[in-house]
Amino acid sequence: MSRTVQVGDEAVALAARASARPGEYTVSLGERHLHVTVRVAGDGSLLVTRDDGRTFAASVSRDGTALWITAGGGTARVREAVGGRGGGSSADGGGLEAPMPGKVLRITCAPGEAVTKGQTLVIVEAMKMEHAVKAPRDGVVAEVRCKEGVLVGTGEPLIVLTEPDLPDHPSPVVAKEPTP
Amino acid sequence: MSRTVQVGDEAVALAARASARPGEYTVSLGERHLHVTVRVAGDGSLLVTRDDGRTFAASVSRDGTALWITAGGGTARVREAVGGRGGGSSADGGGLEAPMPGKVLRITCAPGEAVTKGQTLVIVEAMKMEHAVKAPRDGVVAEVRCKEGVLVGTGEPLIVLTEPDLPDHPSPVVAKEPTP
Amino acid sequence: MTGVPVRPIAKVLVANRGEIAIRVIEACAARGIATVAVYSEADATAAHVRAADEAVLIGPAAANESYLVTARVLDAARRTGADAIHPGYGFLSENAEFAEAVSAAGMTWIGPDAFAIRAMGTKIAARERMMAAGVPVVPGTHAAGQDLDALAAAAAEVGFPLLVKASAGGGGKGMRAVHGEAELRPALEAARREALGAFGDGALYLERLLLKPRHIEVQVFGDRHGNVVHFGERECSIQRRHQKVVEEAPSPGVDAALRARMGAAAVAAAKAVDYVGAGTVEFMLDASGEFFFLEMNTRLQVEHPVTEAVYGVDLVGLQLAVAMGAPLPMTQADIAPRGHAIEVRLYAEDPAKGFLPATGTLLRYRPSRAPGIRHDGGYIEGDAVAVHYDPMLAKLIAWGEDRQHAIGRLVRALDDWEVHGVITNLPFLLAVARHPEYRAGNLHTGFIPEHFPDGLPEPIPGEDALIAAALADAMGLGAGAGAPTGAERGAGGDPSAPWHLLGPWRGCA
Amino acid sequence: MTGVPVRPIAKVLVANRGEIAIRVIEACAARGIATVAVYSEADATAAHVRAADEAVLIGPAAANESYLVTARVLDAARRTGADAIHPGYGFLSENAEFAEAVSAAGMTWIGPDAFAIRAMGTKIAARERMMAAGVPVVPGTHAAGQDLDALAAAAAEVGFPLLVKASAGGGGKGMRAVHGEAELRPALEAARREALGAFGDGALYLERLLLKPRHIEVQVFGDRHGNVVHFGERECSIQRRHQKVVEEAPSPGVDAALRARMGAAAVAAAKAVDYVGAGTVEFMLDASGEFFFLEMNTRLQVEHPVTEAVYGVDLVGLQLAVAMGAPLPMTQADIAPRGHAIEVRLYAEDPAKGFLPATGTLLRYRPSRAPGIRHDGGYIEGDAVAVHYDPMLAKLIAWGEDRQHAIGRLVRALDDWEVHGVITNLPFLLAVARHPEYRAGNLHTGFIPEHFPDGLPEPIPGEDALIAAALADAMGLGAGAGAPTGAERGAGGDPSAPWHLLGPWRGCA
Repeated sequence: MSRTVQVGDEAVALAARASARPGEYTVSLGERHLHVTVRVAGDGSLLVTRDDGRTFAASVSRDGTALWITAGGGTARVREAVGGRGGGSSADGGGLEAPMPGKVLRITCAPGEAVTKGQTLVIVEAMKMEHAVKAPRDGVVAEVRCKEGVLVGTGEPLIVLTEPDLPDHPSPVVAKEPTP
Repeated sequence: MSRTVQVGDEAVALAARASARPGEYTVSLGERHLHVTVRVAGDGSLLVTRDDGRTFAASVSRDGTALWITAGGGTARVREAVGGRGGGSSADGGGLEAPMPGKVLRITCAPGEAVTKGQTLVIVEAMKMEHAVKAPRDGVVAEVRCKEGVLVGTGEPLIVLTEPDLPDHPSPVVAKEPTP
Repeated sequence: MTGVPVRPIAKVLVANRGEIAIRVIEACAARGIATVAVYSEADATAAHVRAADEAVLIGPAAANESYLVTARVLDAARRTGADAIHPGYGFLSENAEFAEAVSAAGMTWIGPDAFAIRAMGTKIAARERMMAAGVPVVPGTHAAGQDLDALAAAAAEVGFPLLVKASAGGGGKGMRAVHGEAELRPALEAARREALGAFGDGALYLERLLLKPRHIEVQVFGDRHGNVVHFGERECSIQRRHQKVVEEAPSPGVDAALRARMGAAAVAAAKAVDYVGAGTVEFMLDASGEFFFLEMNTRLQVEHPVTEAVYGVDLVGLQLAVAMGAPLPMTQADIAPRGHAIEVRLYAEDPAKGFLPATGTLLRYRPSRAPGIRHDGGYIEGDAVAVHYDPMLAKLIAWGEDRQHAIGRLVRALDDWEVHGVITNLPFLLAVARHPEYRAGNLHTGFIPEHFPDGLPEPIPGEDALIAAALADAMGLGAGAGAPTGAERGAGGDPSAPWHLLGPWRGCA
Repeated sequence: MTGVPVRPIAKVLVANRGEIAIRVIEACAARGIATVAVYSEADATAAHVRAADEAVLIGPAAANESYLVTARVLDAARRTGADAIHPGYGFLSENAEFAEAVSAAGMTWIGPDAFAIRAMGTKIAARERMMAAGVPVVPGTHAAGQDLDALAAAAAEVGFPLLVKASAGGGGKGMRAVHGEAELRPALEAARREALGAFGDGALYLERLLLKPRHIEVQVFGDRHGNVVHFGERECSIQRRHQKVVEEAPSPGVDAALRARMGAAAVAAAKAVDYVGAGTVEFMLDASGEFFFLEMNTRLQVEHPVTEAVYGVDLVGLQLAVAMGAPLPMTQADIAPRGHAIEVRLYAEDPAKGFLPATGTLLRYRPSRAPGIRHDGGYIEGDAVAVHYDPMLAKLIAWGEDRQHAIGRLVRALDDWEVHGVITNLPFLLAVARHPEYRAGNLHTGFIPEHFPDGLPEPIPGEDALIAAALADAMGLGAGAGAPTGAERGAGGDPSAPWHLLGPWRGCA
């Protein structure tokens, strides 16, 4: 079993193979290979002893695409490498997705309306905080994909904006994480 | 699914039946029937609302024969009713079982030896505490079932004692809870 | 003592949720007072519901349909026979009408009288009342005339540095910082031009400019017998967009003499509105050591635990006692700080993305249990964090013999805190606690924008974390997967069995 | 100050396990000192191993093959480059040879010098040394002569009530309690007859009889500069067969004047052996207010947290500072108690079966997190409790503004403490805390035998527990079974989904 994860700007392939001796594993981090001994504690956390004799404690949880790992002070999310999808930050989409899970408080544009860069199109609220979703460029509102008062998840499309001169080629923003 | 449990001196049959409405159950405690509404919290604990509107929180764990239940302040072990086995306290067996999990420190009798009531036969140690297993009556040691230095569980037979006049009918003590 | 009737409290309804509801419930429980929780549909299994003796559903998730609906809260109190209501902070805690309605319903309101809530509720009115009571406010003046000479005379009165503001203004337009006499006239002229252009009104207003001010607040407490004491100050300068993040007591910028002066000012402020119960007077303290009234919070404060740790007092218990009519059991002379305490607030927010709120399920949630660490939380492992309420999940308070000891304990506790499943500001809290300027006590309200202008990037998994990730996959560990937890093993296996040695027969499930 | 060299400590090996090892590790970590744990094969995944920076396996489960083997502990320290050893309590903590070996190996021993350990190690020698130092010991005398007149004269010196004991004796033979002059001669005669019959030796010894004595101990602290201070007393009267169960500070039987007198006696005792570091002088306090030296424990005491809570001090931190050669940072005048603290010890033992030890796996283990509650534990949920070591699983310490408040918080915390899978004395602790004589502060060393002669029967499940049991079976809840925990649900489900409503489609799995 192997998983390729994002480490800063790099993608690193992870794998571990059990050795014949109980509790011993060979771990591969990309091209590097390490030998470790593992003890599992009562709460499911690990005590891992490395080649140099140093032992560290680690706990692991798992959700959809990430592992949450606390190891040696500090927790990190270990996520699948984004690979071919090219980073996929919401900056590309132009901010027309929900920036956070929340409730659509107000929609301040209408289908067919010409809007200018920086104009507020939707206001989303979560945890007592409001966030304005603004037009990333001049354009025309092709579609309003949300409703006032409705809960949306991070990355859910709210507005479809077309280029002002290309009304026939909408650029919808696809939800990347359809979780609320 | 039903379970008969020990409540003080009584055996009480427990059962619960889901109603058509989500989260609602009919609970039977012996001959009594109650209607309750149940919510399950994120950690698997329960919030149970009774007919009179009172709600209590409960957490449940399960081991071999018992449920461990914390409900409304205080934890109780809810155990299978001993039923036909008649209470089964170790007093019946005469104290020849290990009274607690521990290590056999010393065996102070030998097979064939005649022993008198109150004589120490085995010393068991656990958690820095020594406990002497004594002869419950006069008799002859028919069998030594343990070894010095070995770990034993609560209720494990240590010594088989026969009546002095009935050497052919040993009265072994059967382990009730073969857990260490 | 002075004829104040004693009104025992037998059952308190807590009109709040999350950590503060639990805090109040625990205080009541330790005194044998029964508790009633209220909850919205989103909170049906929340920790505060589990902690209370009784719980009443008061509406759907939206706070303005549940926790903010006075009629529903009052109805829940009536139905359960509660004889007092504790509002916590936020929600209805500074709602004077609600305070009146509680009293009108024959129940005890655990808080100040509606009069005091109202008196401190409007900033401008409160400022004027404080000036009348001799409490220092930020010096500022509308000049008698608006010609440059009159403004220059007014400036001399206010003192430098000062801020020139457009009277009609807002949004920074017509605003100029002036650090000395020489800069004054050009600044006044420029400000007037801008103000005229922006608002069509060139009237200017002068206010003292506070340089790197500290946010210092004083905990006050009044009873119904006319006594008011203070429990020293808290420093809350580490804030982001007026949301406090790290608080401590005592302030590294306040010595005993200044504490006495600020305490006296805070007591004067409280007495000016006949204050009863727990309240907080907020000040700005400038680099020169002058302090100025900002506002008064007429309720228990989120950060009250640092005061409790340093002054050895249970402020919620004191609220209950005072609400029952008891006199304060101490005088000012009895009150002295001991050691140092720091509170951090764990928010479900992403420091790498402009601190946007985050949600999820707390797959693993294990706060430190080390000595000197207090954890006031509203969630436990397994709980879902949803979008409906405040993003604060918990507060962690570290007490130490001195400030460095408290910081040492705090850093260790933050390091140990396992929070999986929800993105939080935990790495950011660690970065603040480890920052040399924080350790040096160089705090001011611009600390976060100055030292963390871009928040904090997401932590990059270290090598140990990657090893654990590889092993977790190979061994099938993590939520719901193959690891034999203690629970699954069942009780009483062979105590010497090598459960800690996992061979291939357990891996790759 | 007086030429004592400063020896910084960078890495501490903790020669212990369980809660005290964790306590020491946390104290080091908060001060930036690295830590090394040692562990036996039975403790390969124990909590203290997880808490330390490094860990070294030192042998099999049996303590005399691991934790008690000085050579293995020293070797682990050498291999990891530790420059100091903290022994905790028990195990090697009062082993003078070990203390010497640590110093001889060039490491810092965090404890008193071997001389002090030895001086207090033998009861009779310690008693004589204390008498020489003017510390009161239980008055008693070998009469100059053994005729009845000489004994009667000696009795007048000792005072009534007194105990007549056979000099050669033991086991109660030849022992007689005498409450006044009139009873003396018949008692002497009877005792002599018994003594002659039992031991062939009629010599008698007289000792003051303490009536319902309290066990009071004083926390002392010395540095290498000749300073010794005390941090008041702890009352530890609630004990069972000399095993302490409940401790508190201050004692309800000690006022400020008595505290000063006992403190001075304890300081004199410590100074008599040039004591350095944390030590405890134990006294018996009789109903008349007289107190008598019992013994001195030359180490950190299990119950030290109640002193920490009341005096606002980190005793382990102070041990580290003093071991490095620093002078005590306070004088006696700086030391004052605040509030009240109670500690209870959670033992894996069955109060319904003569307190026999119990083992198992902690299927669920959730101590309270309420304000004022400290939990020092050696186990976490999922851990196995085996037969090898002390049955104490954890200590819970409740601090309150006064004794009643501390009791209130304690009772609440005990009520909330979920411990499944291992039988413990938790119900017994609750019964003690709720006992009217305990609440009244009427404590003496016979408290448990007097009020709980038969221990405590196993709790009978109440109706709510039975309802929960029936539901758990029907819904498949409990360890490993069907209940959807937060973890299993995974992160980020629909936050409004009615997970709290379980229909039949989830039941009866």
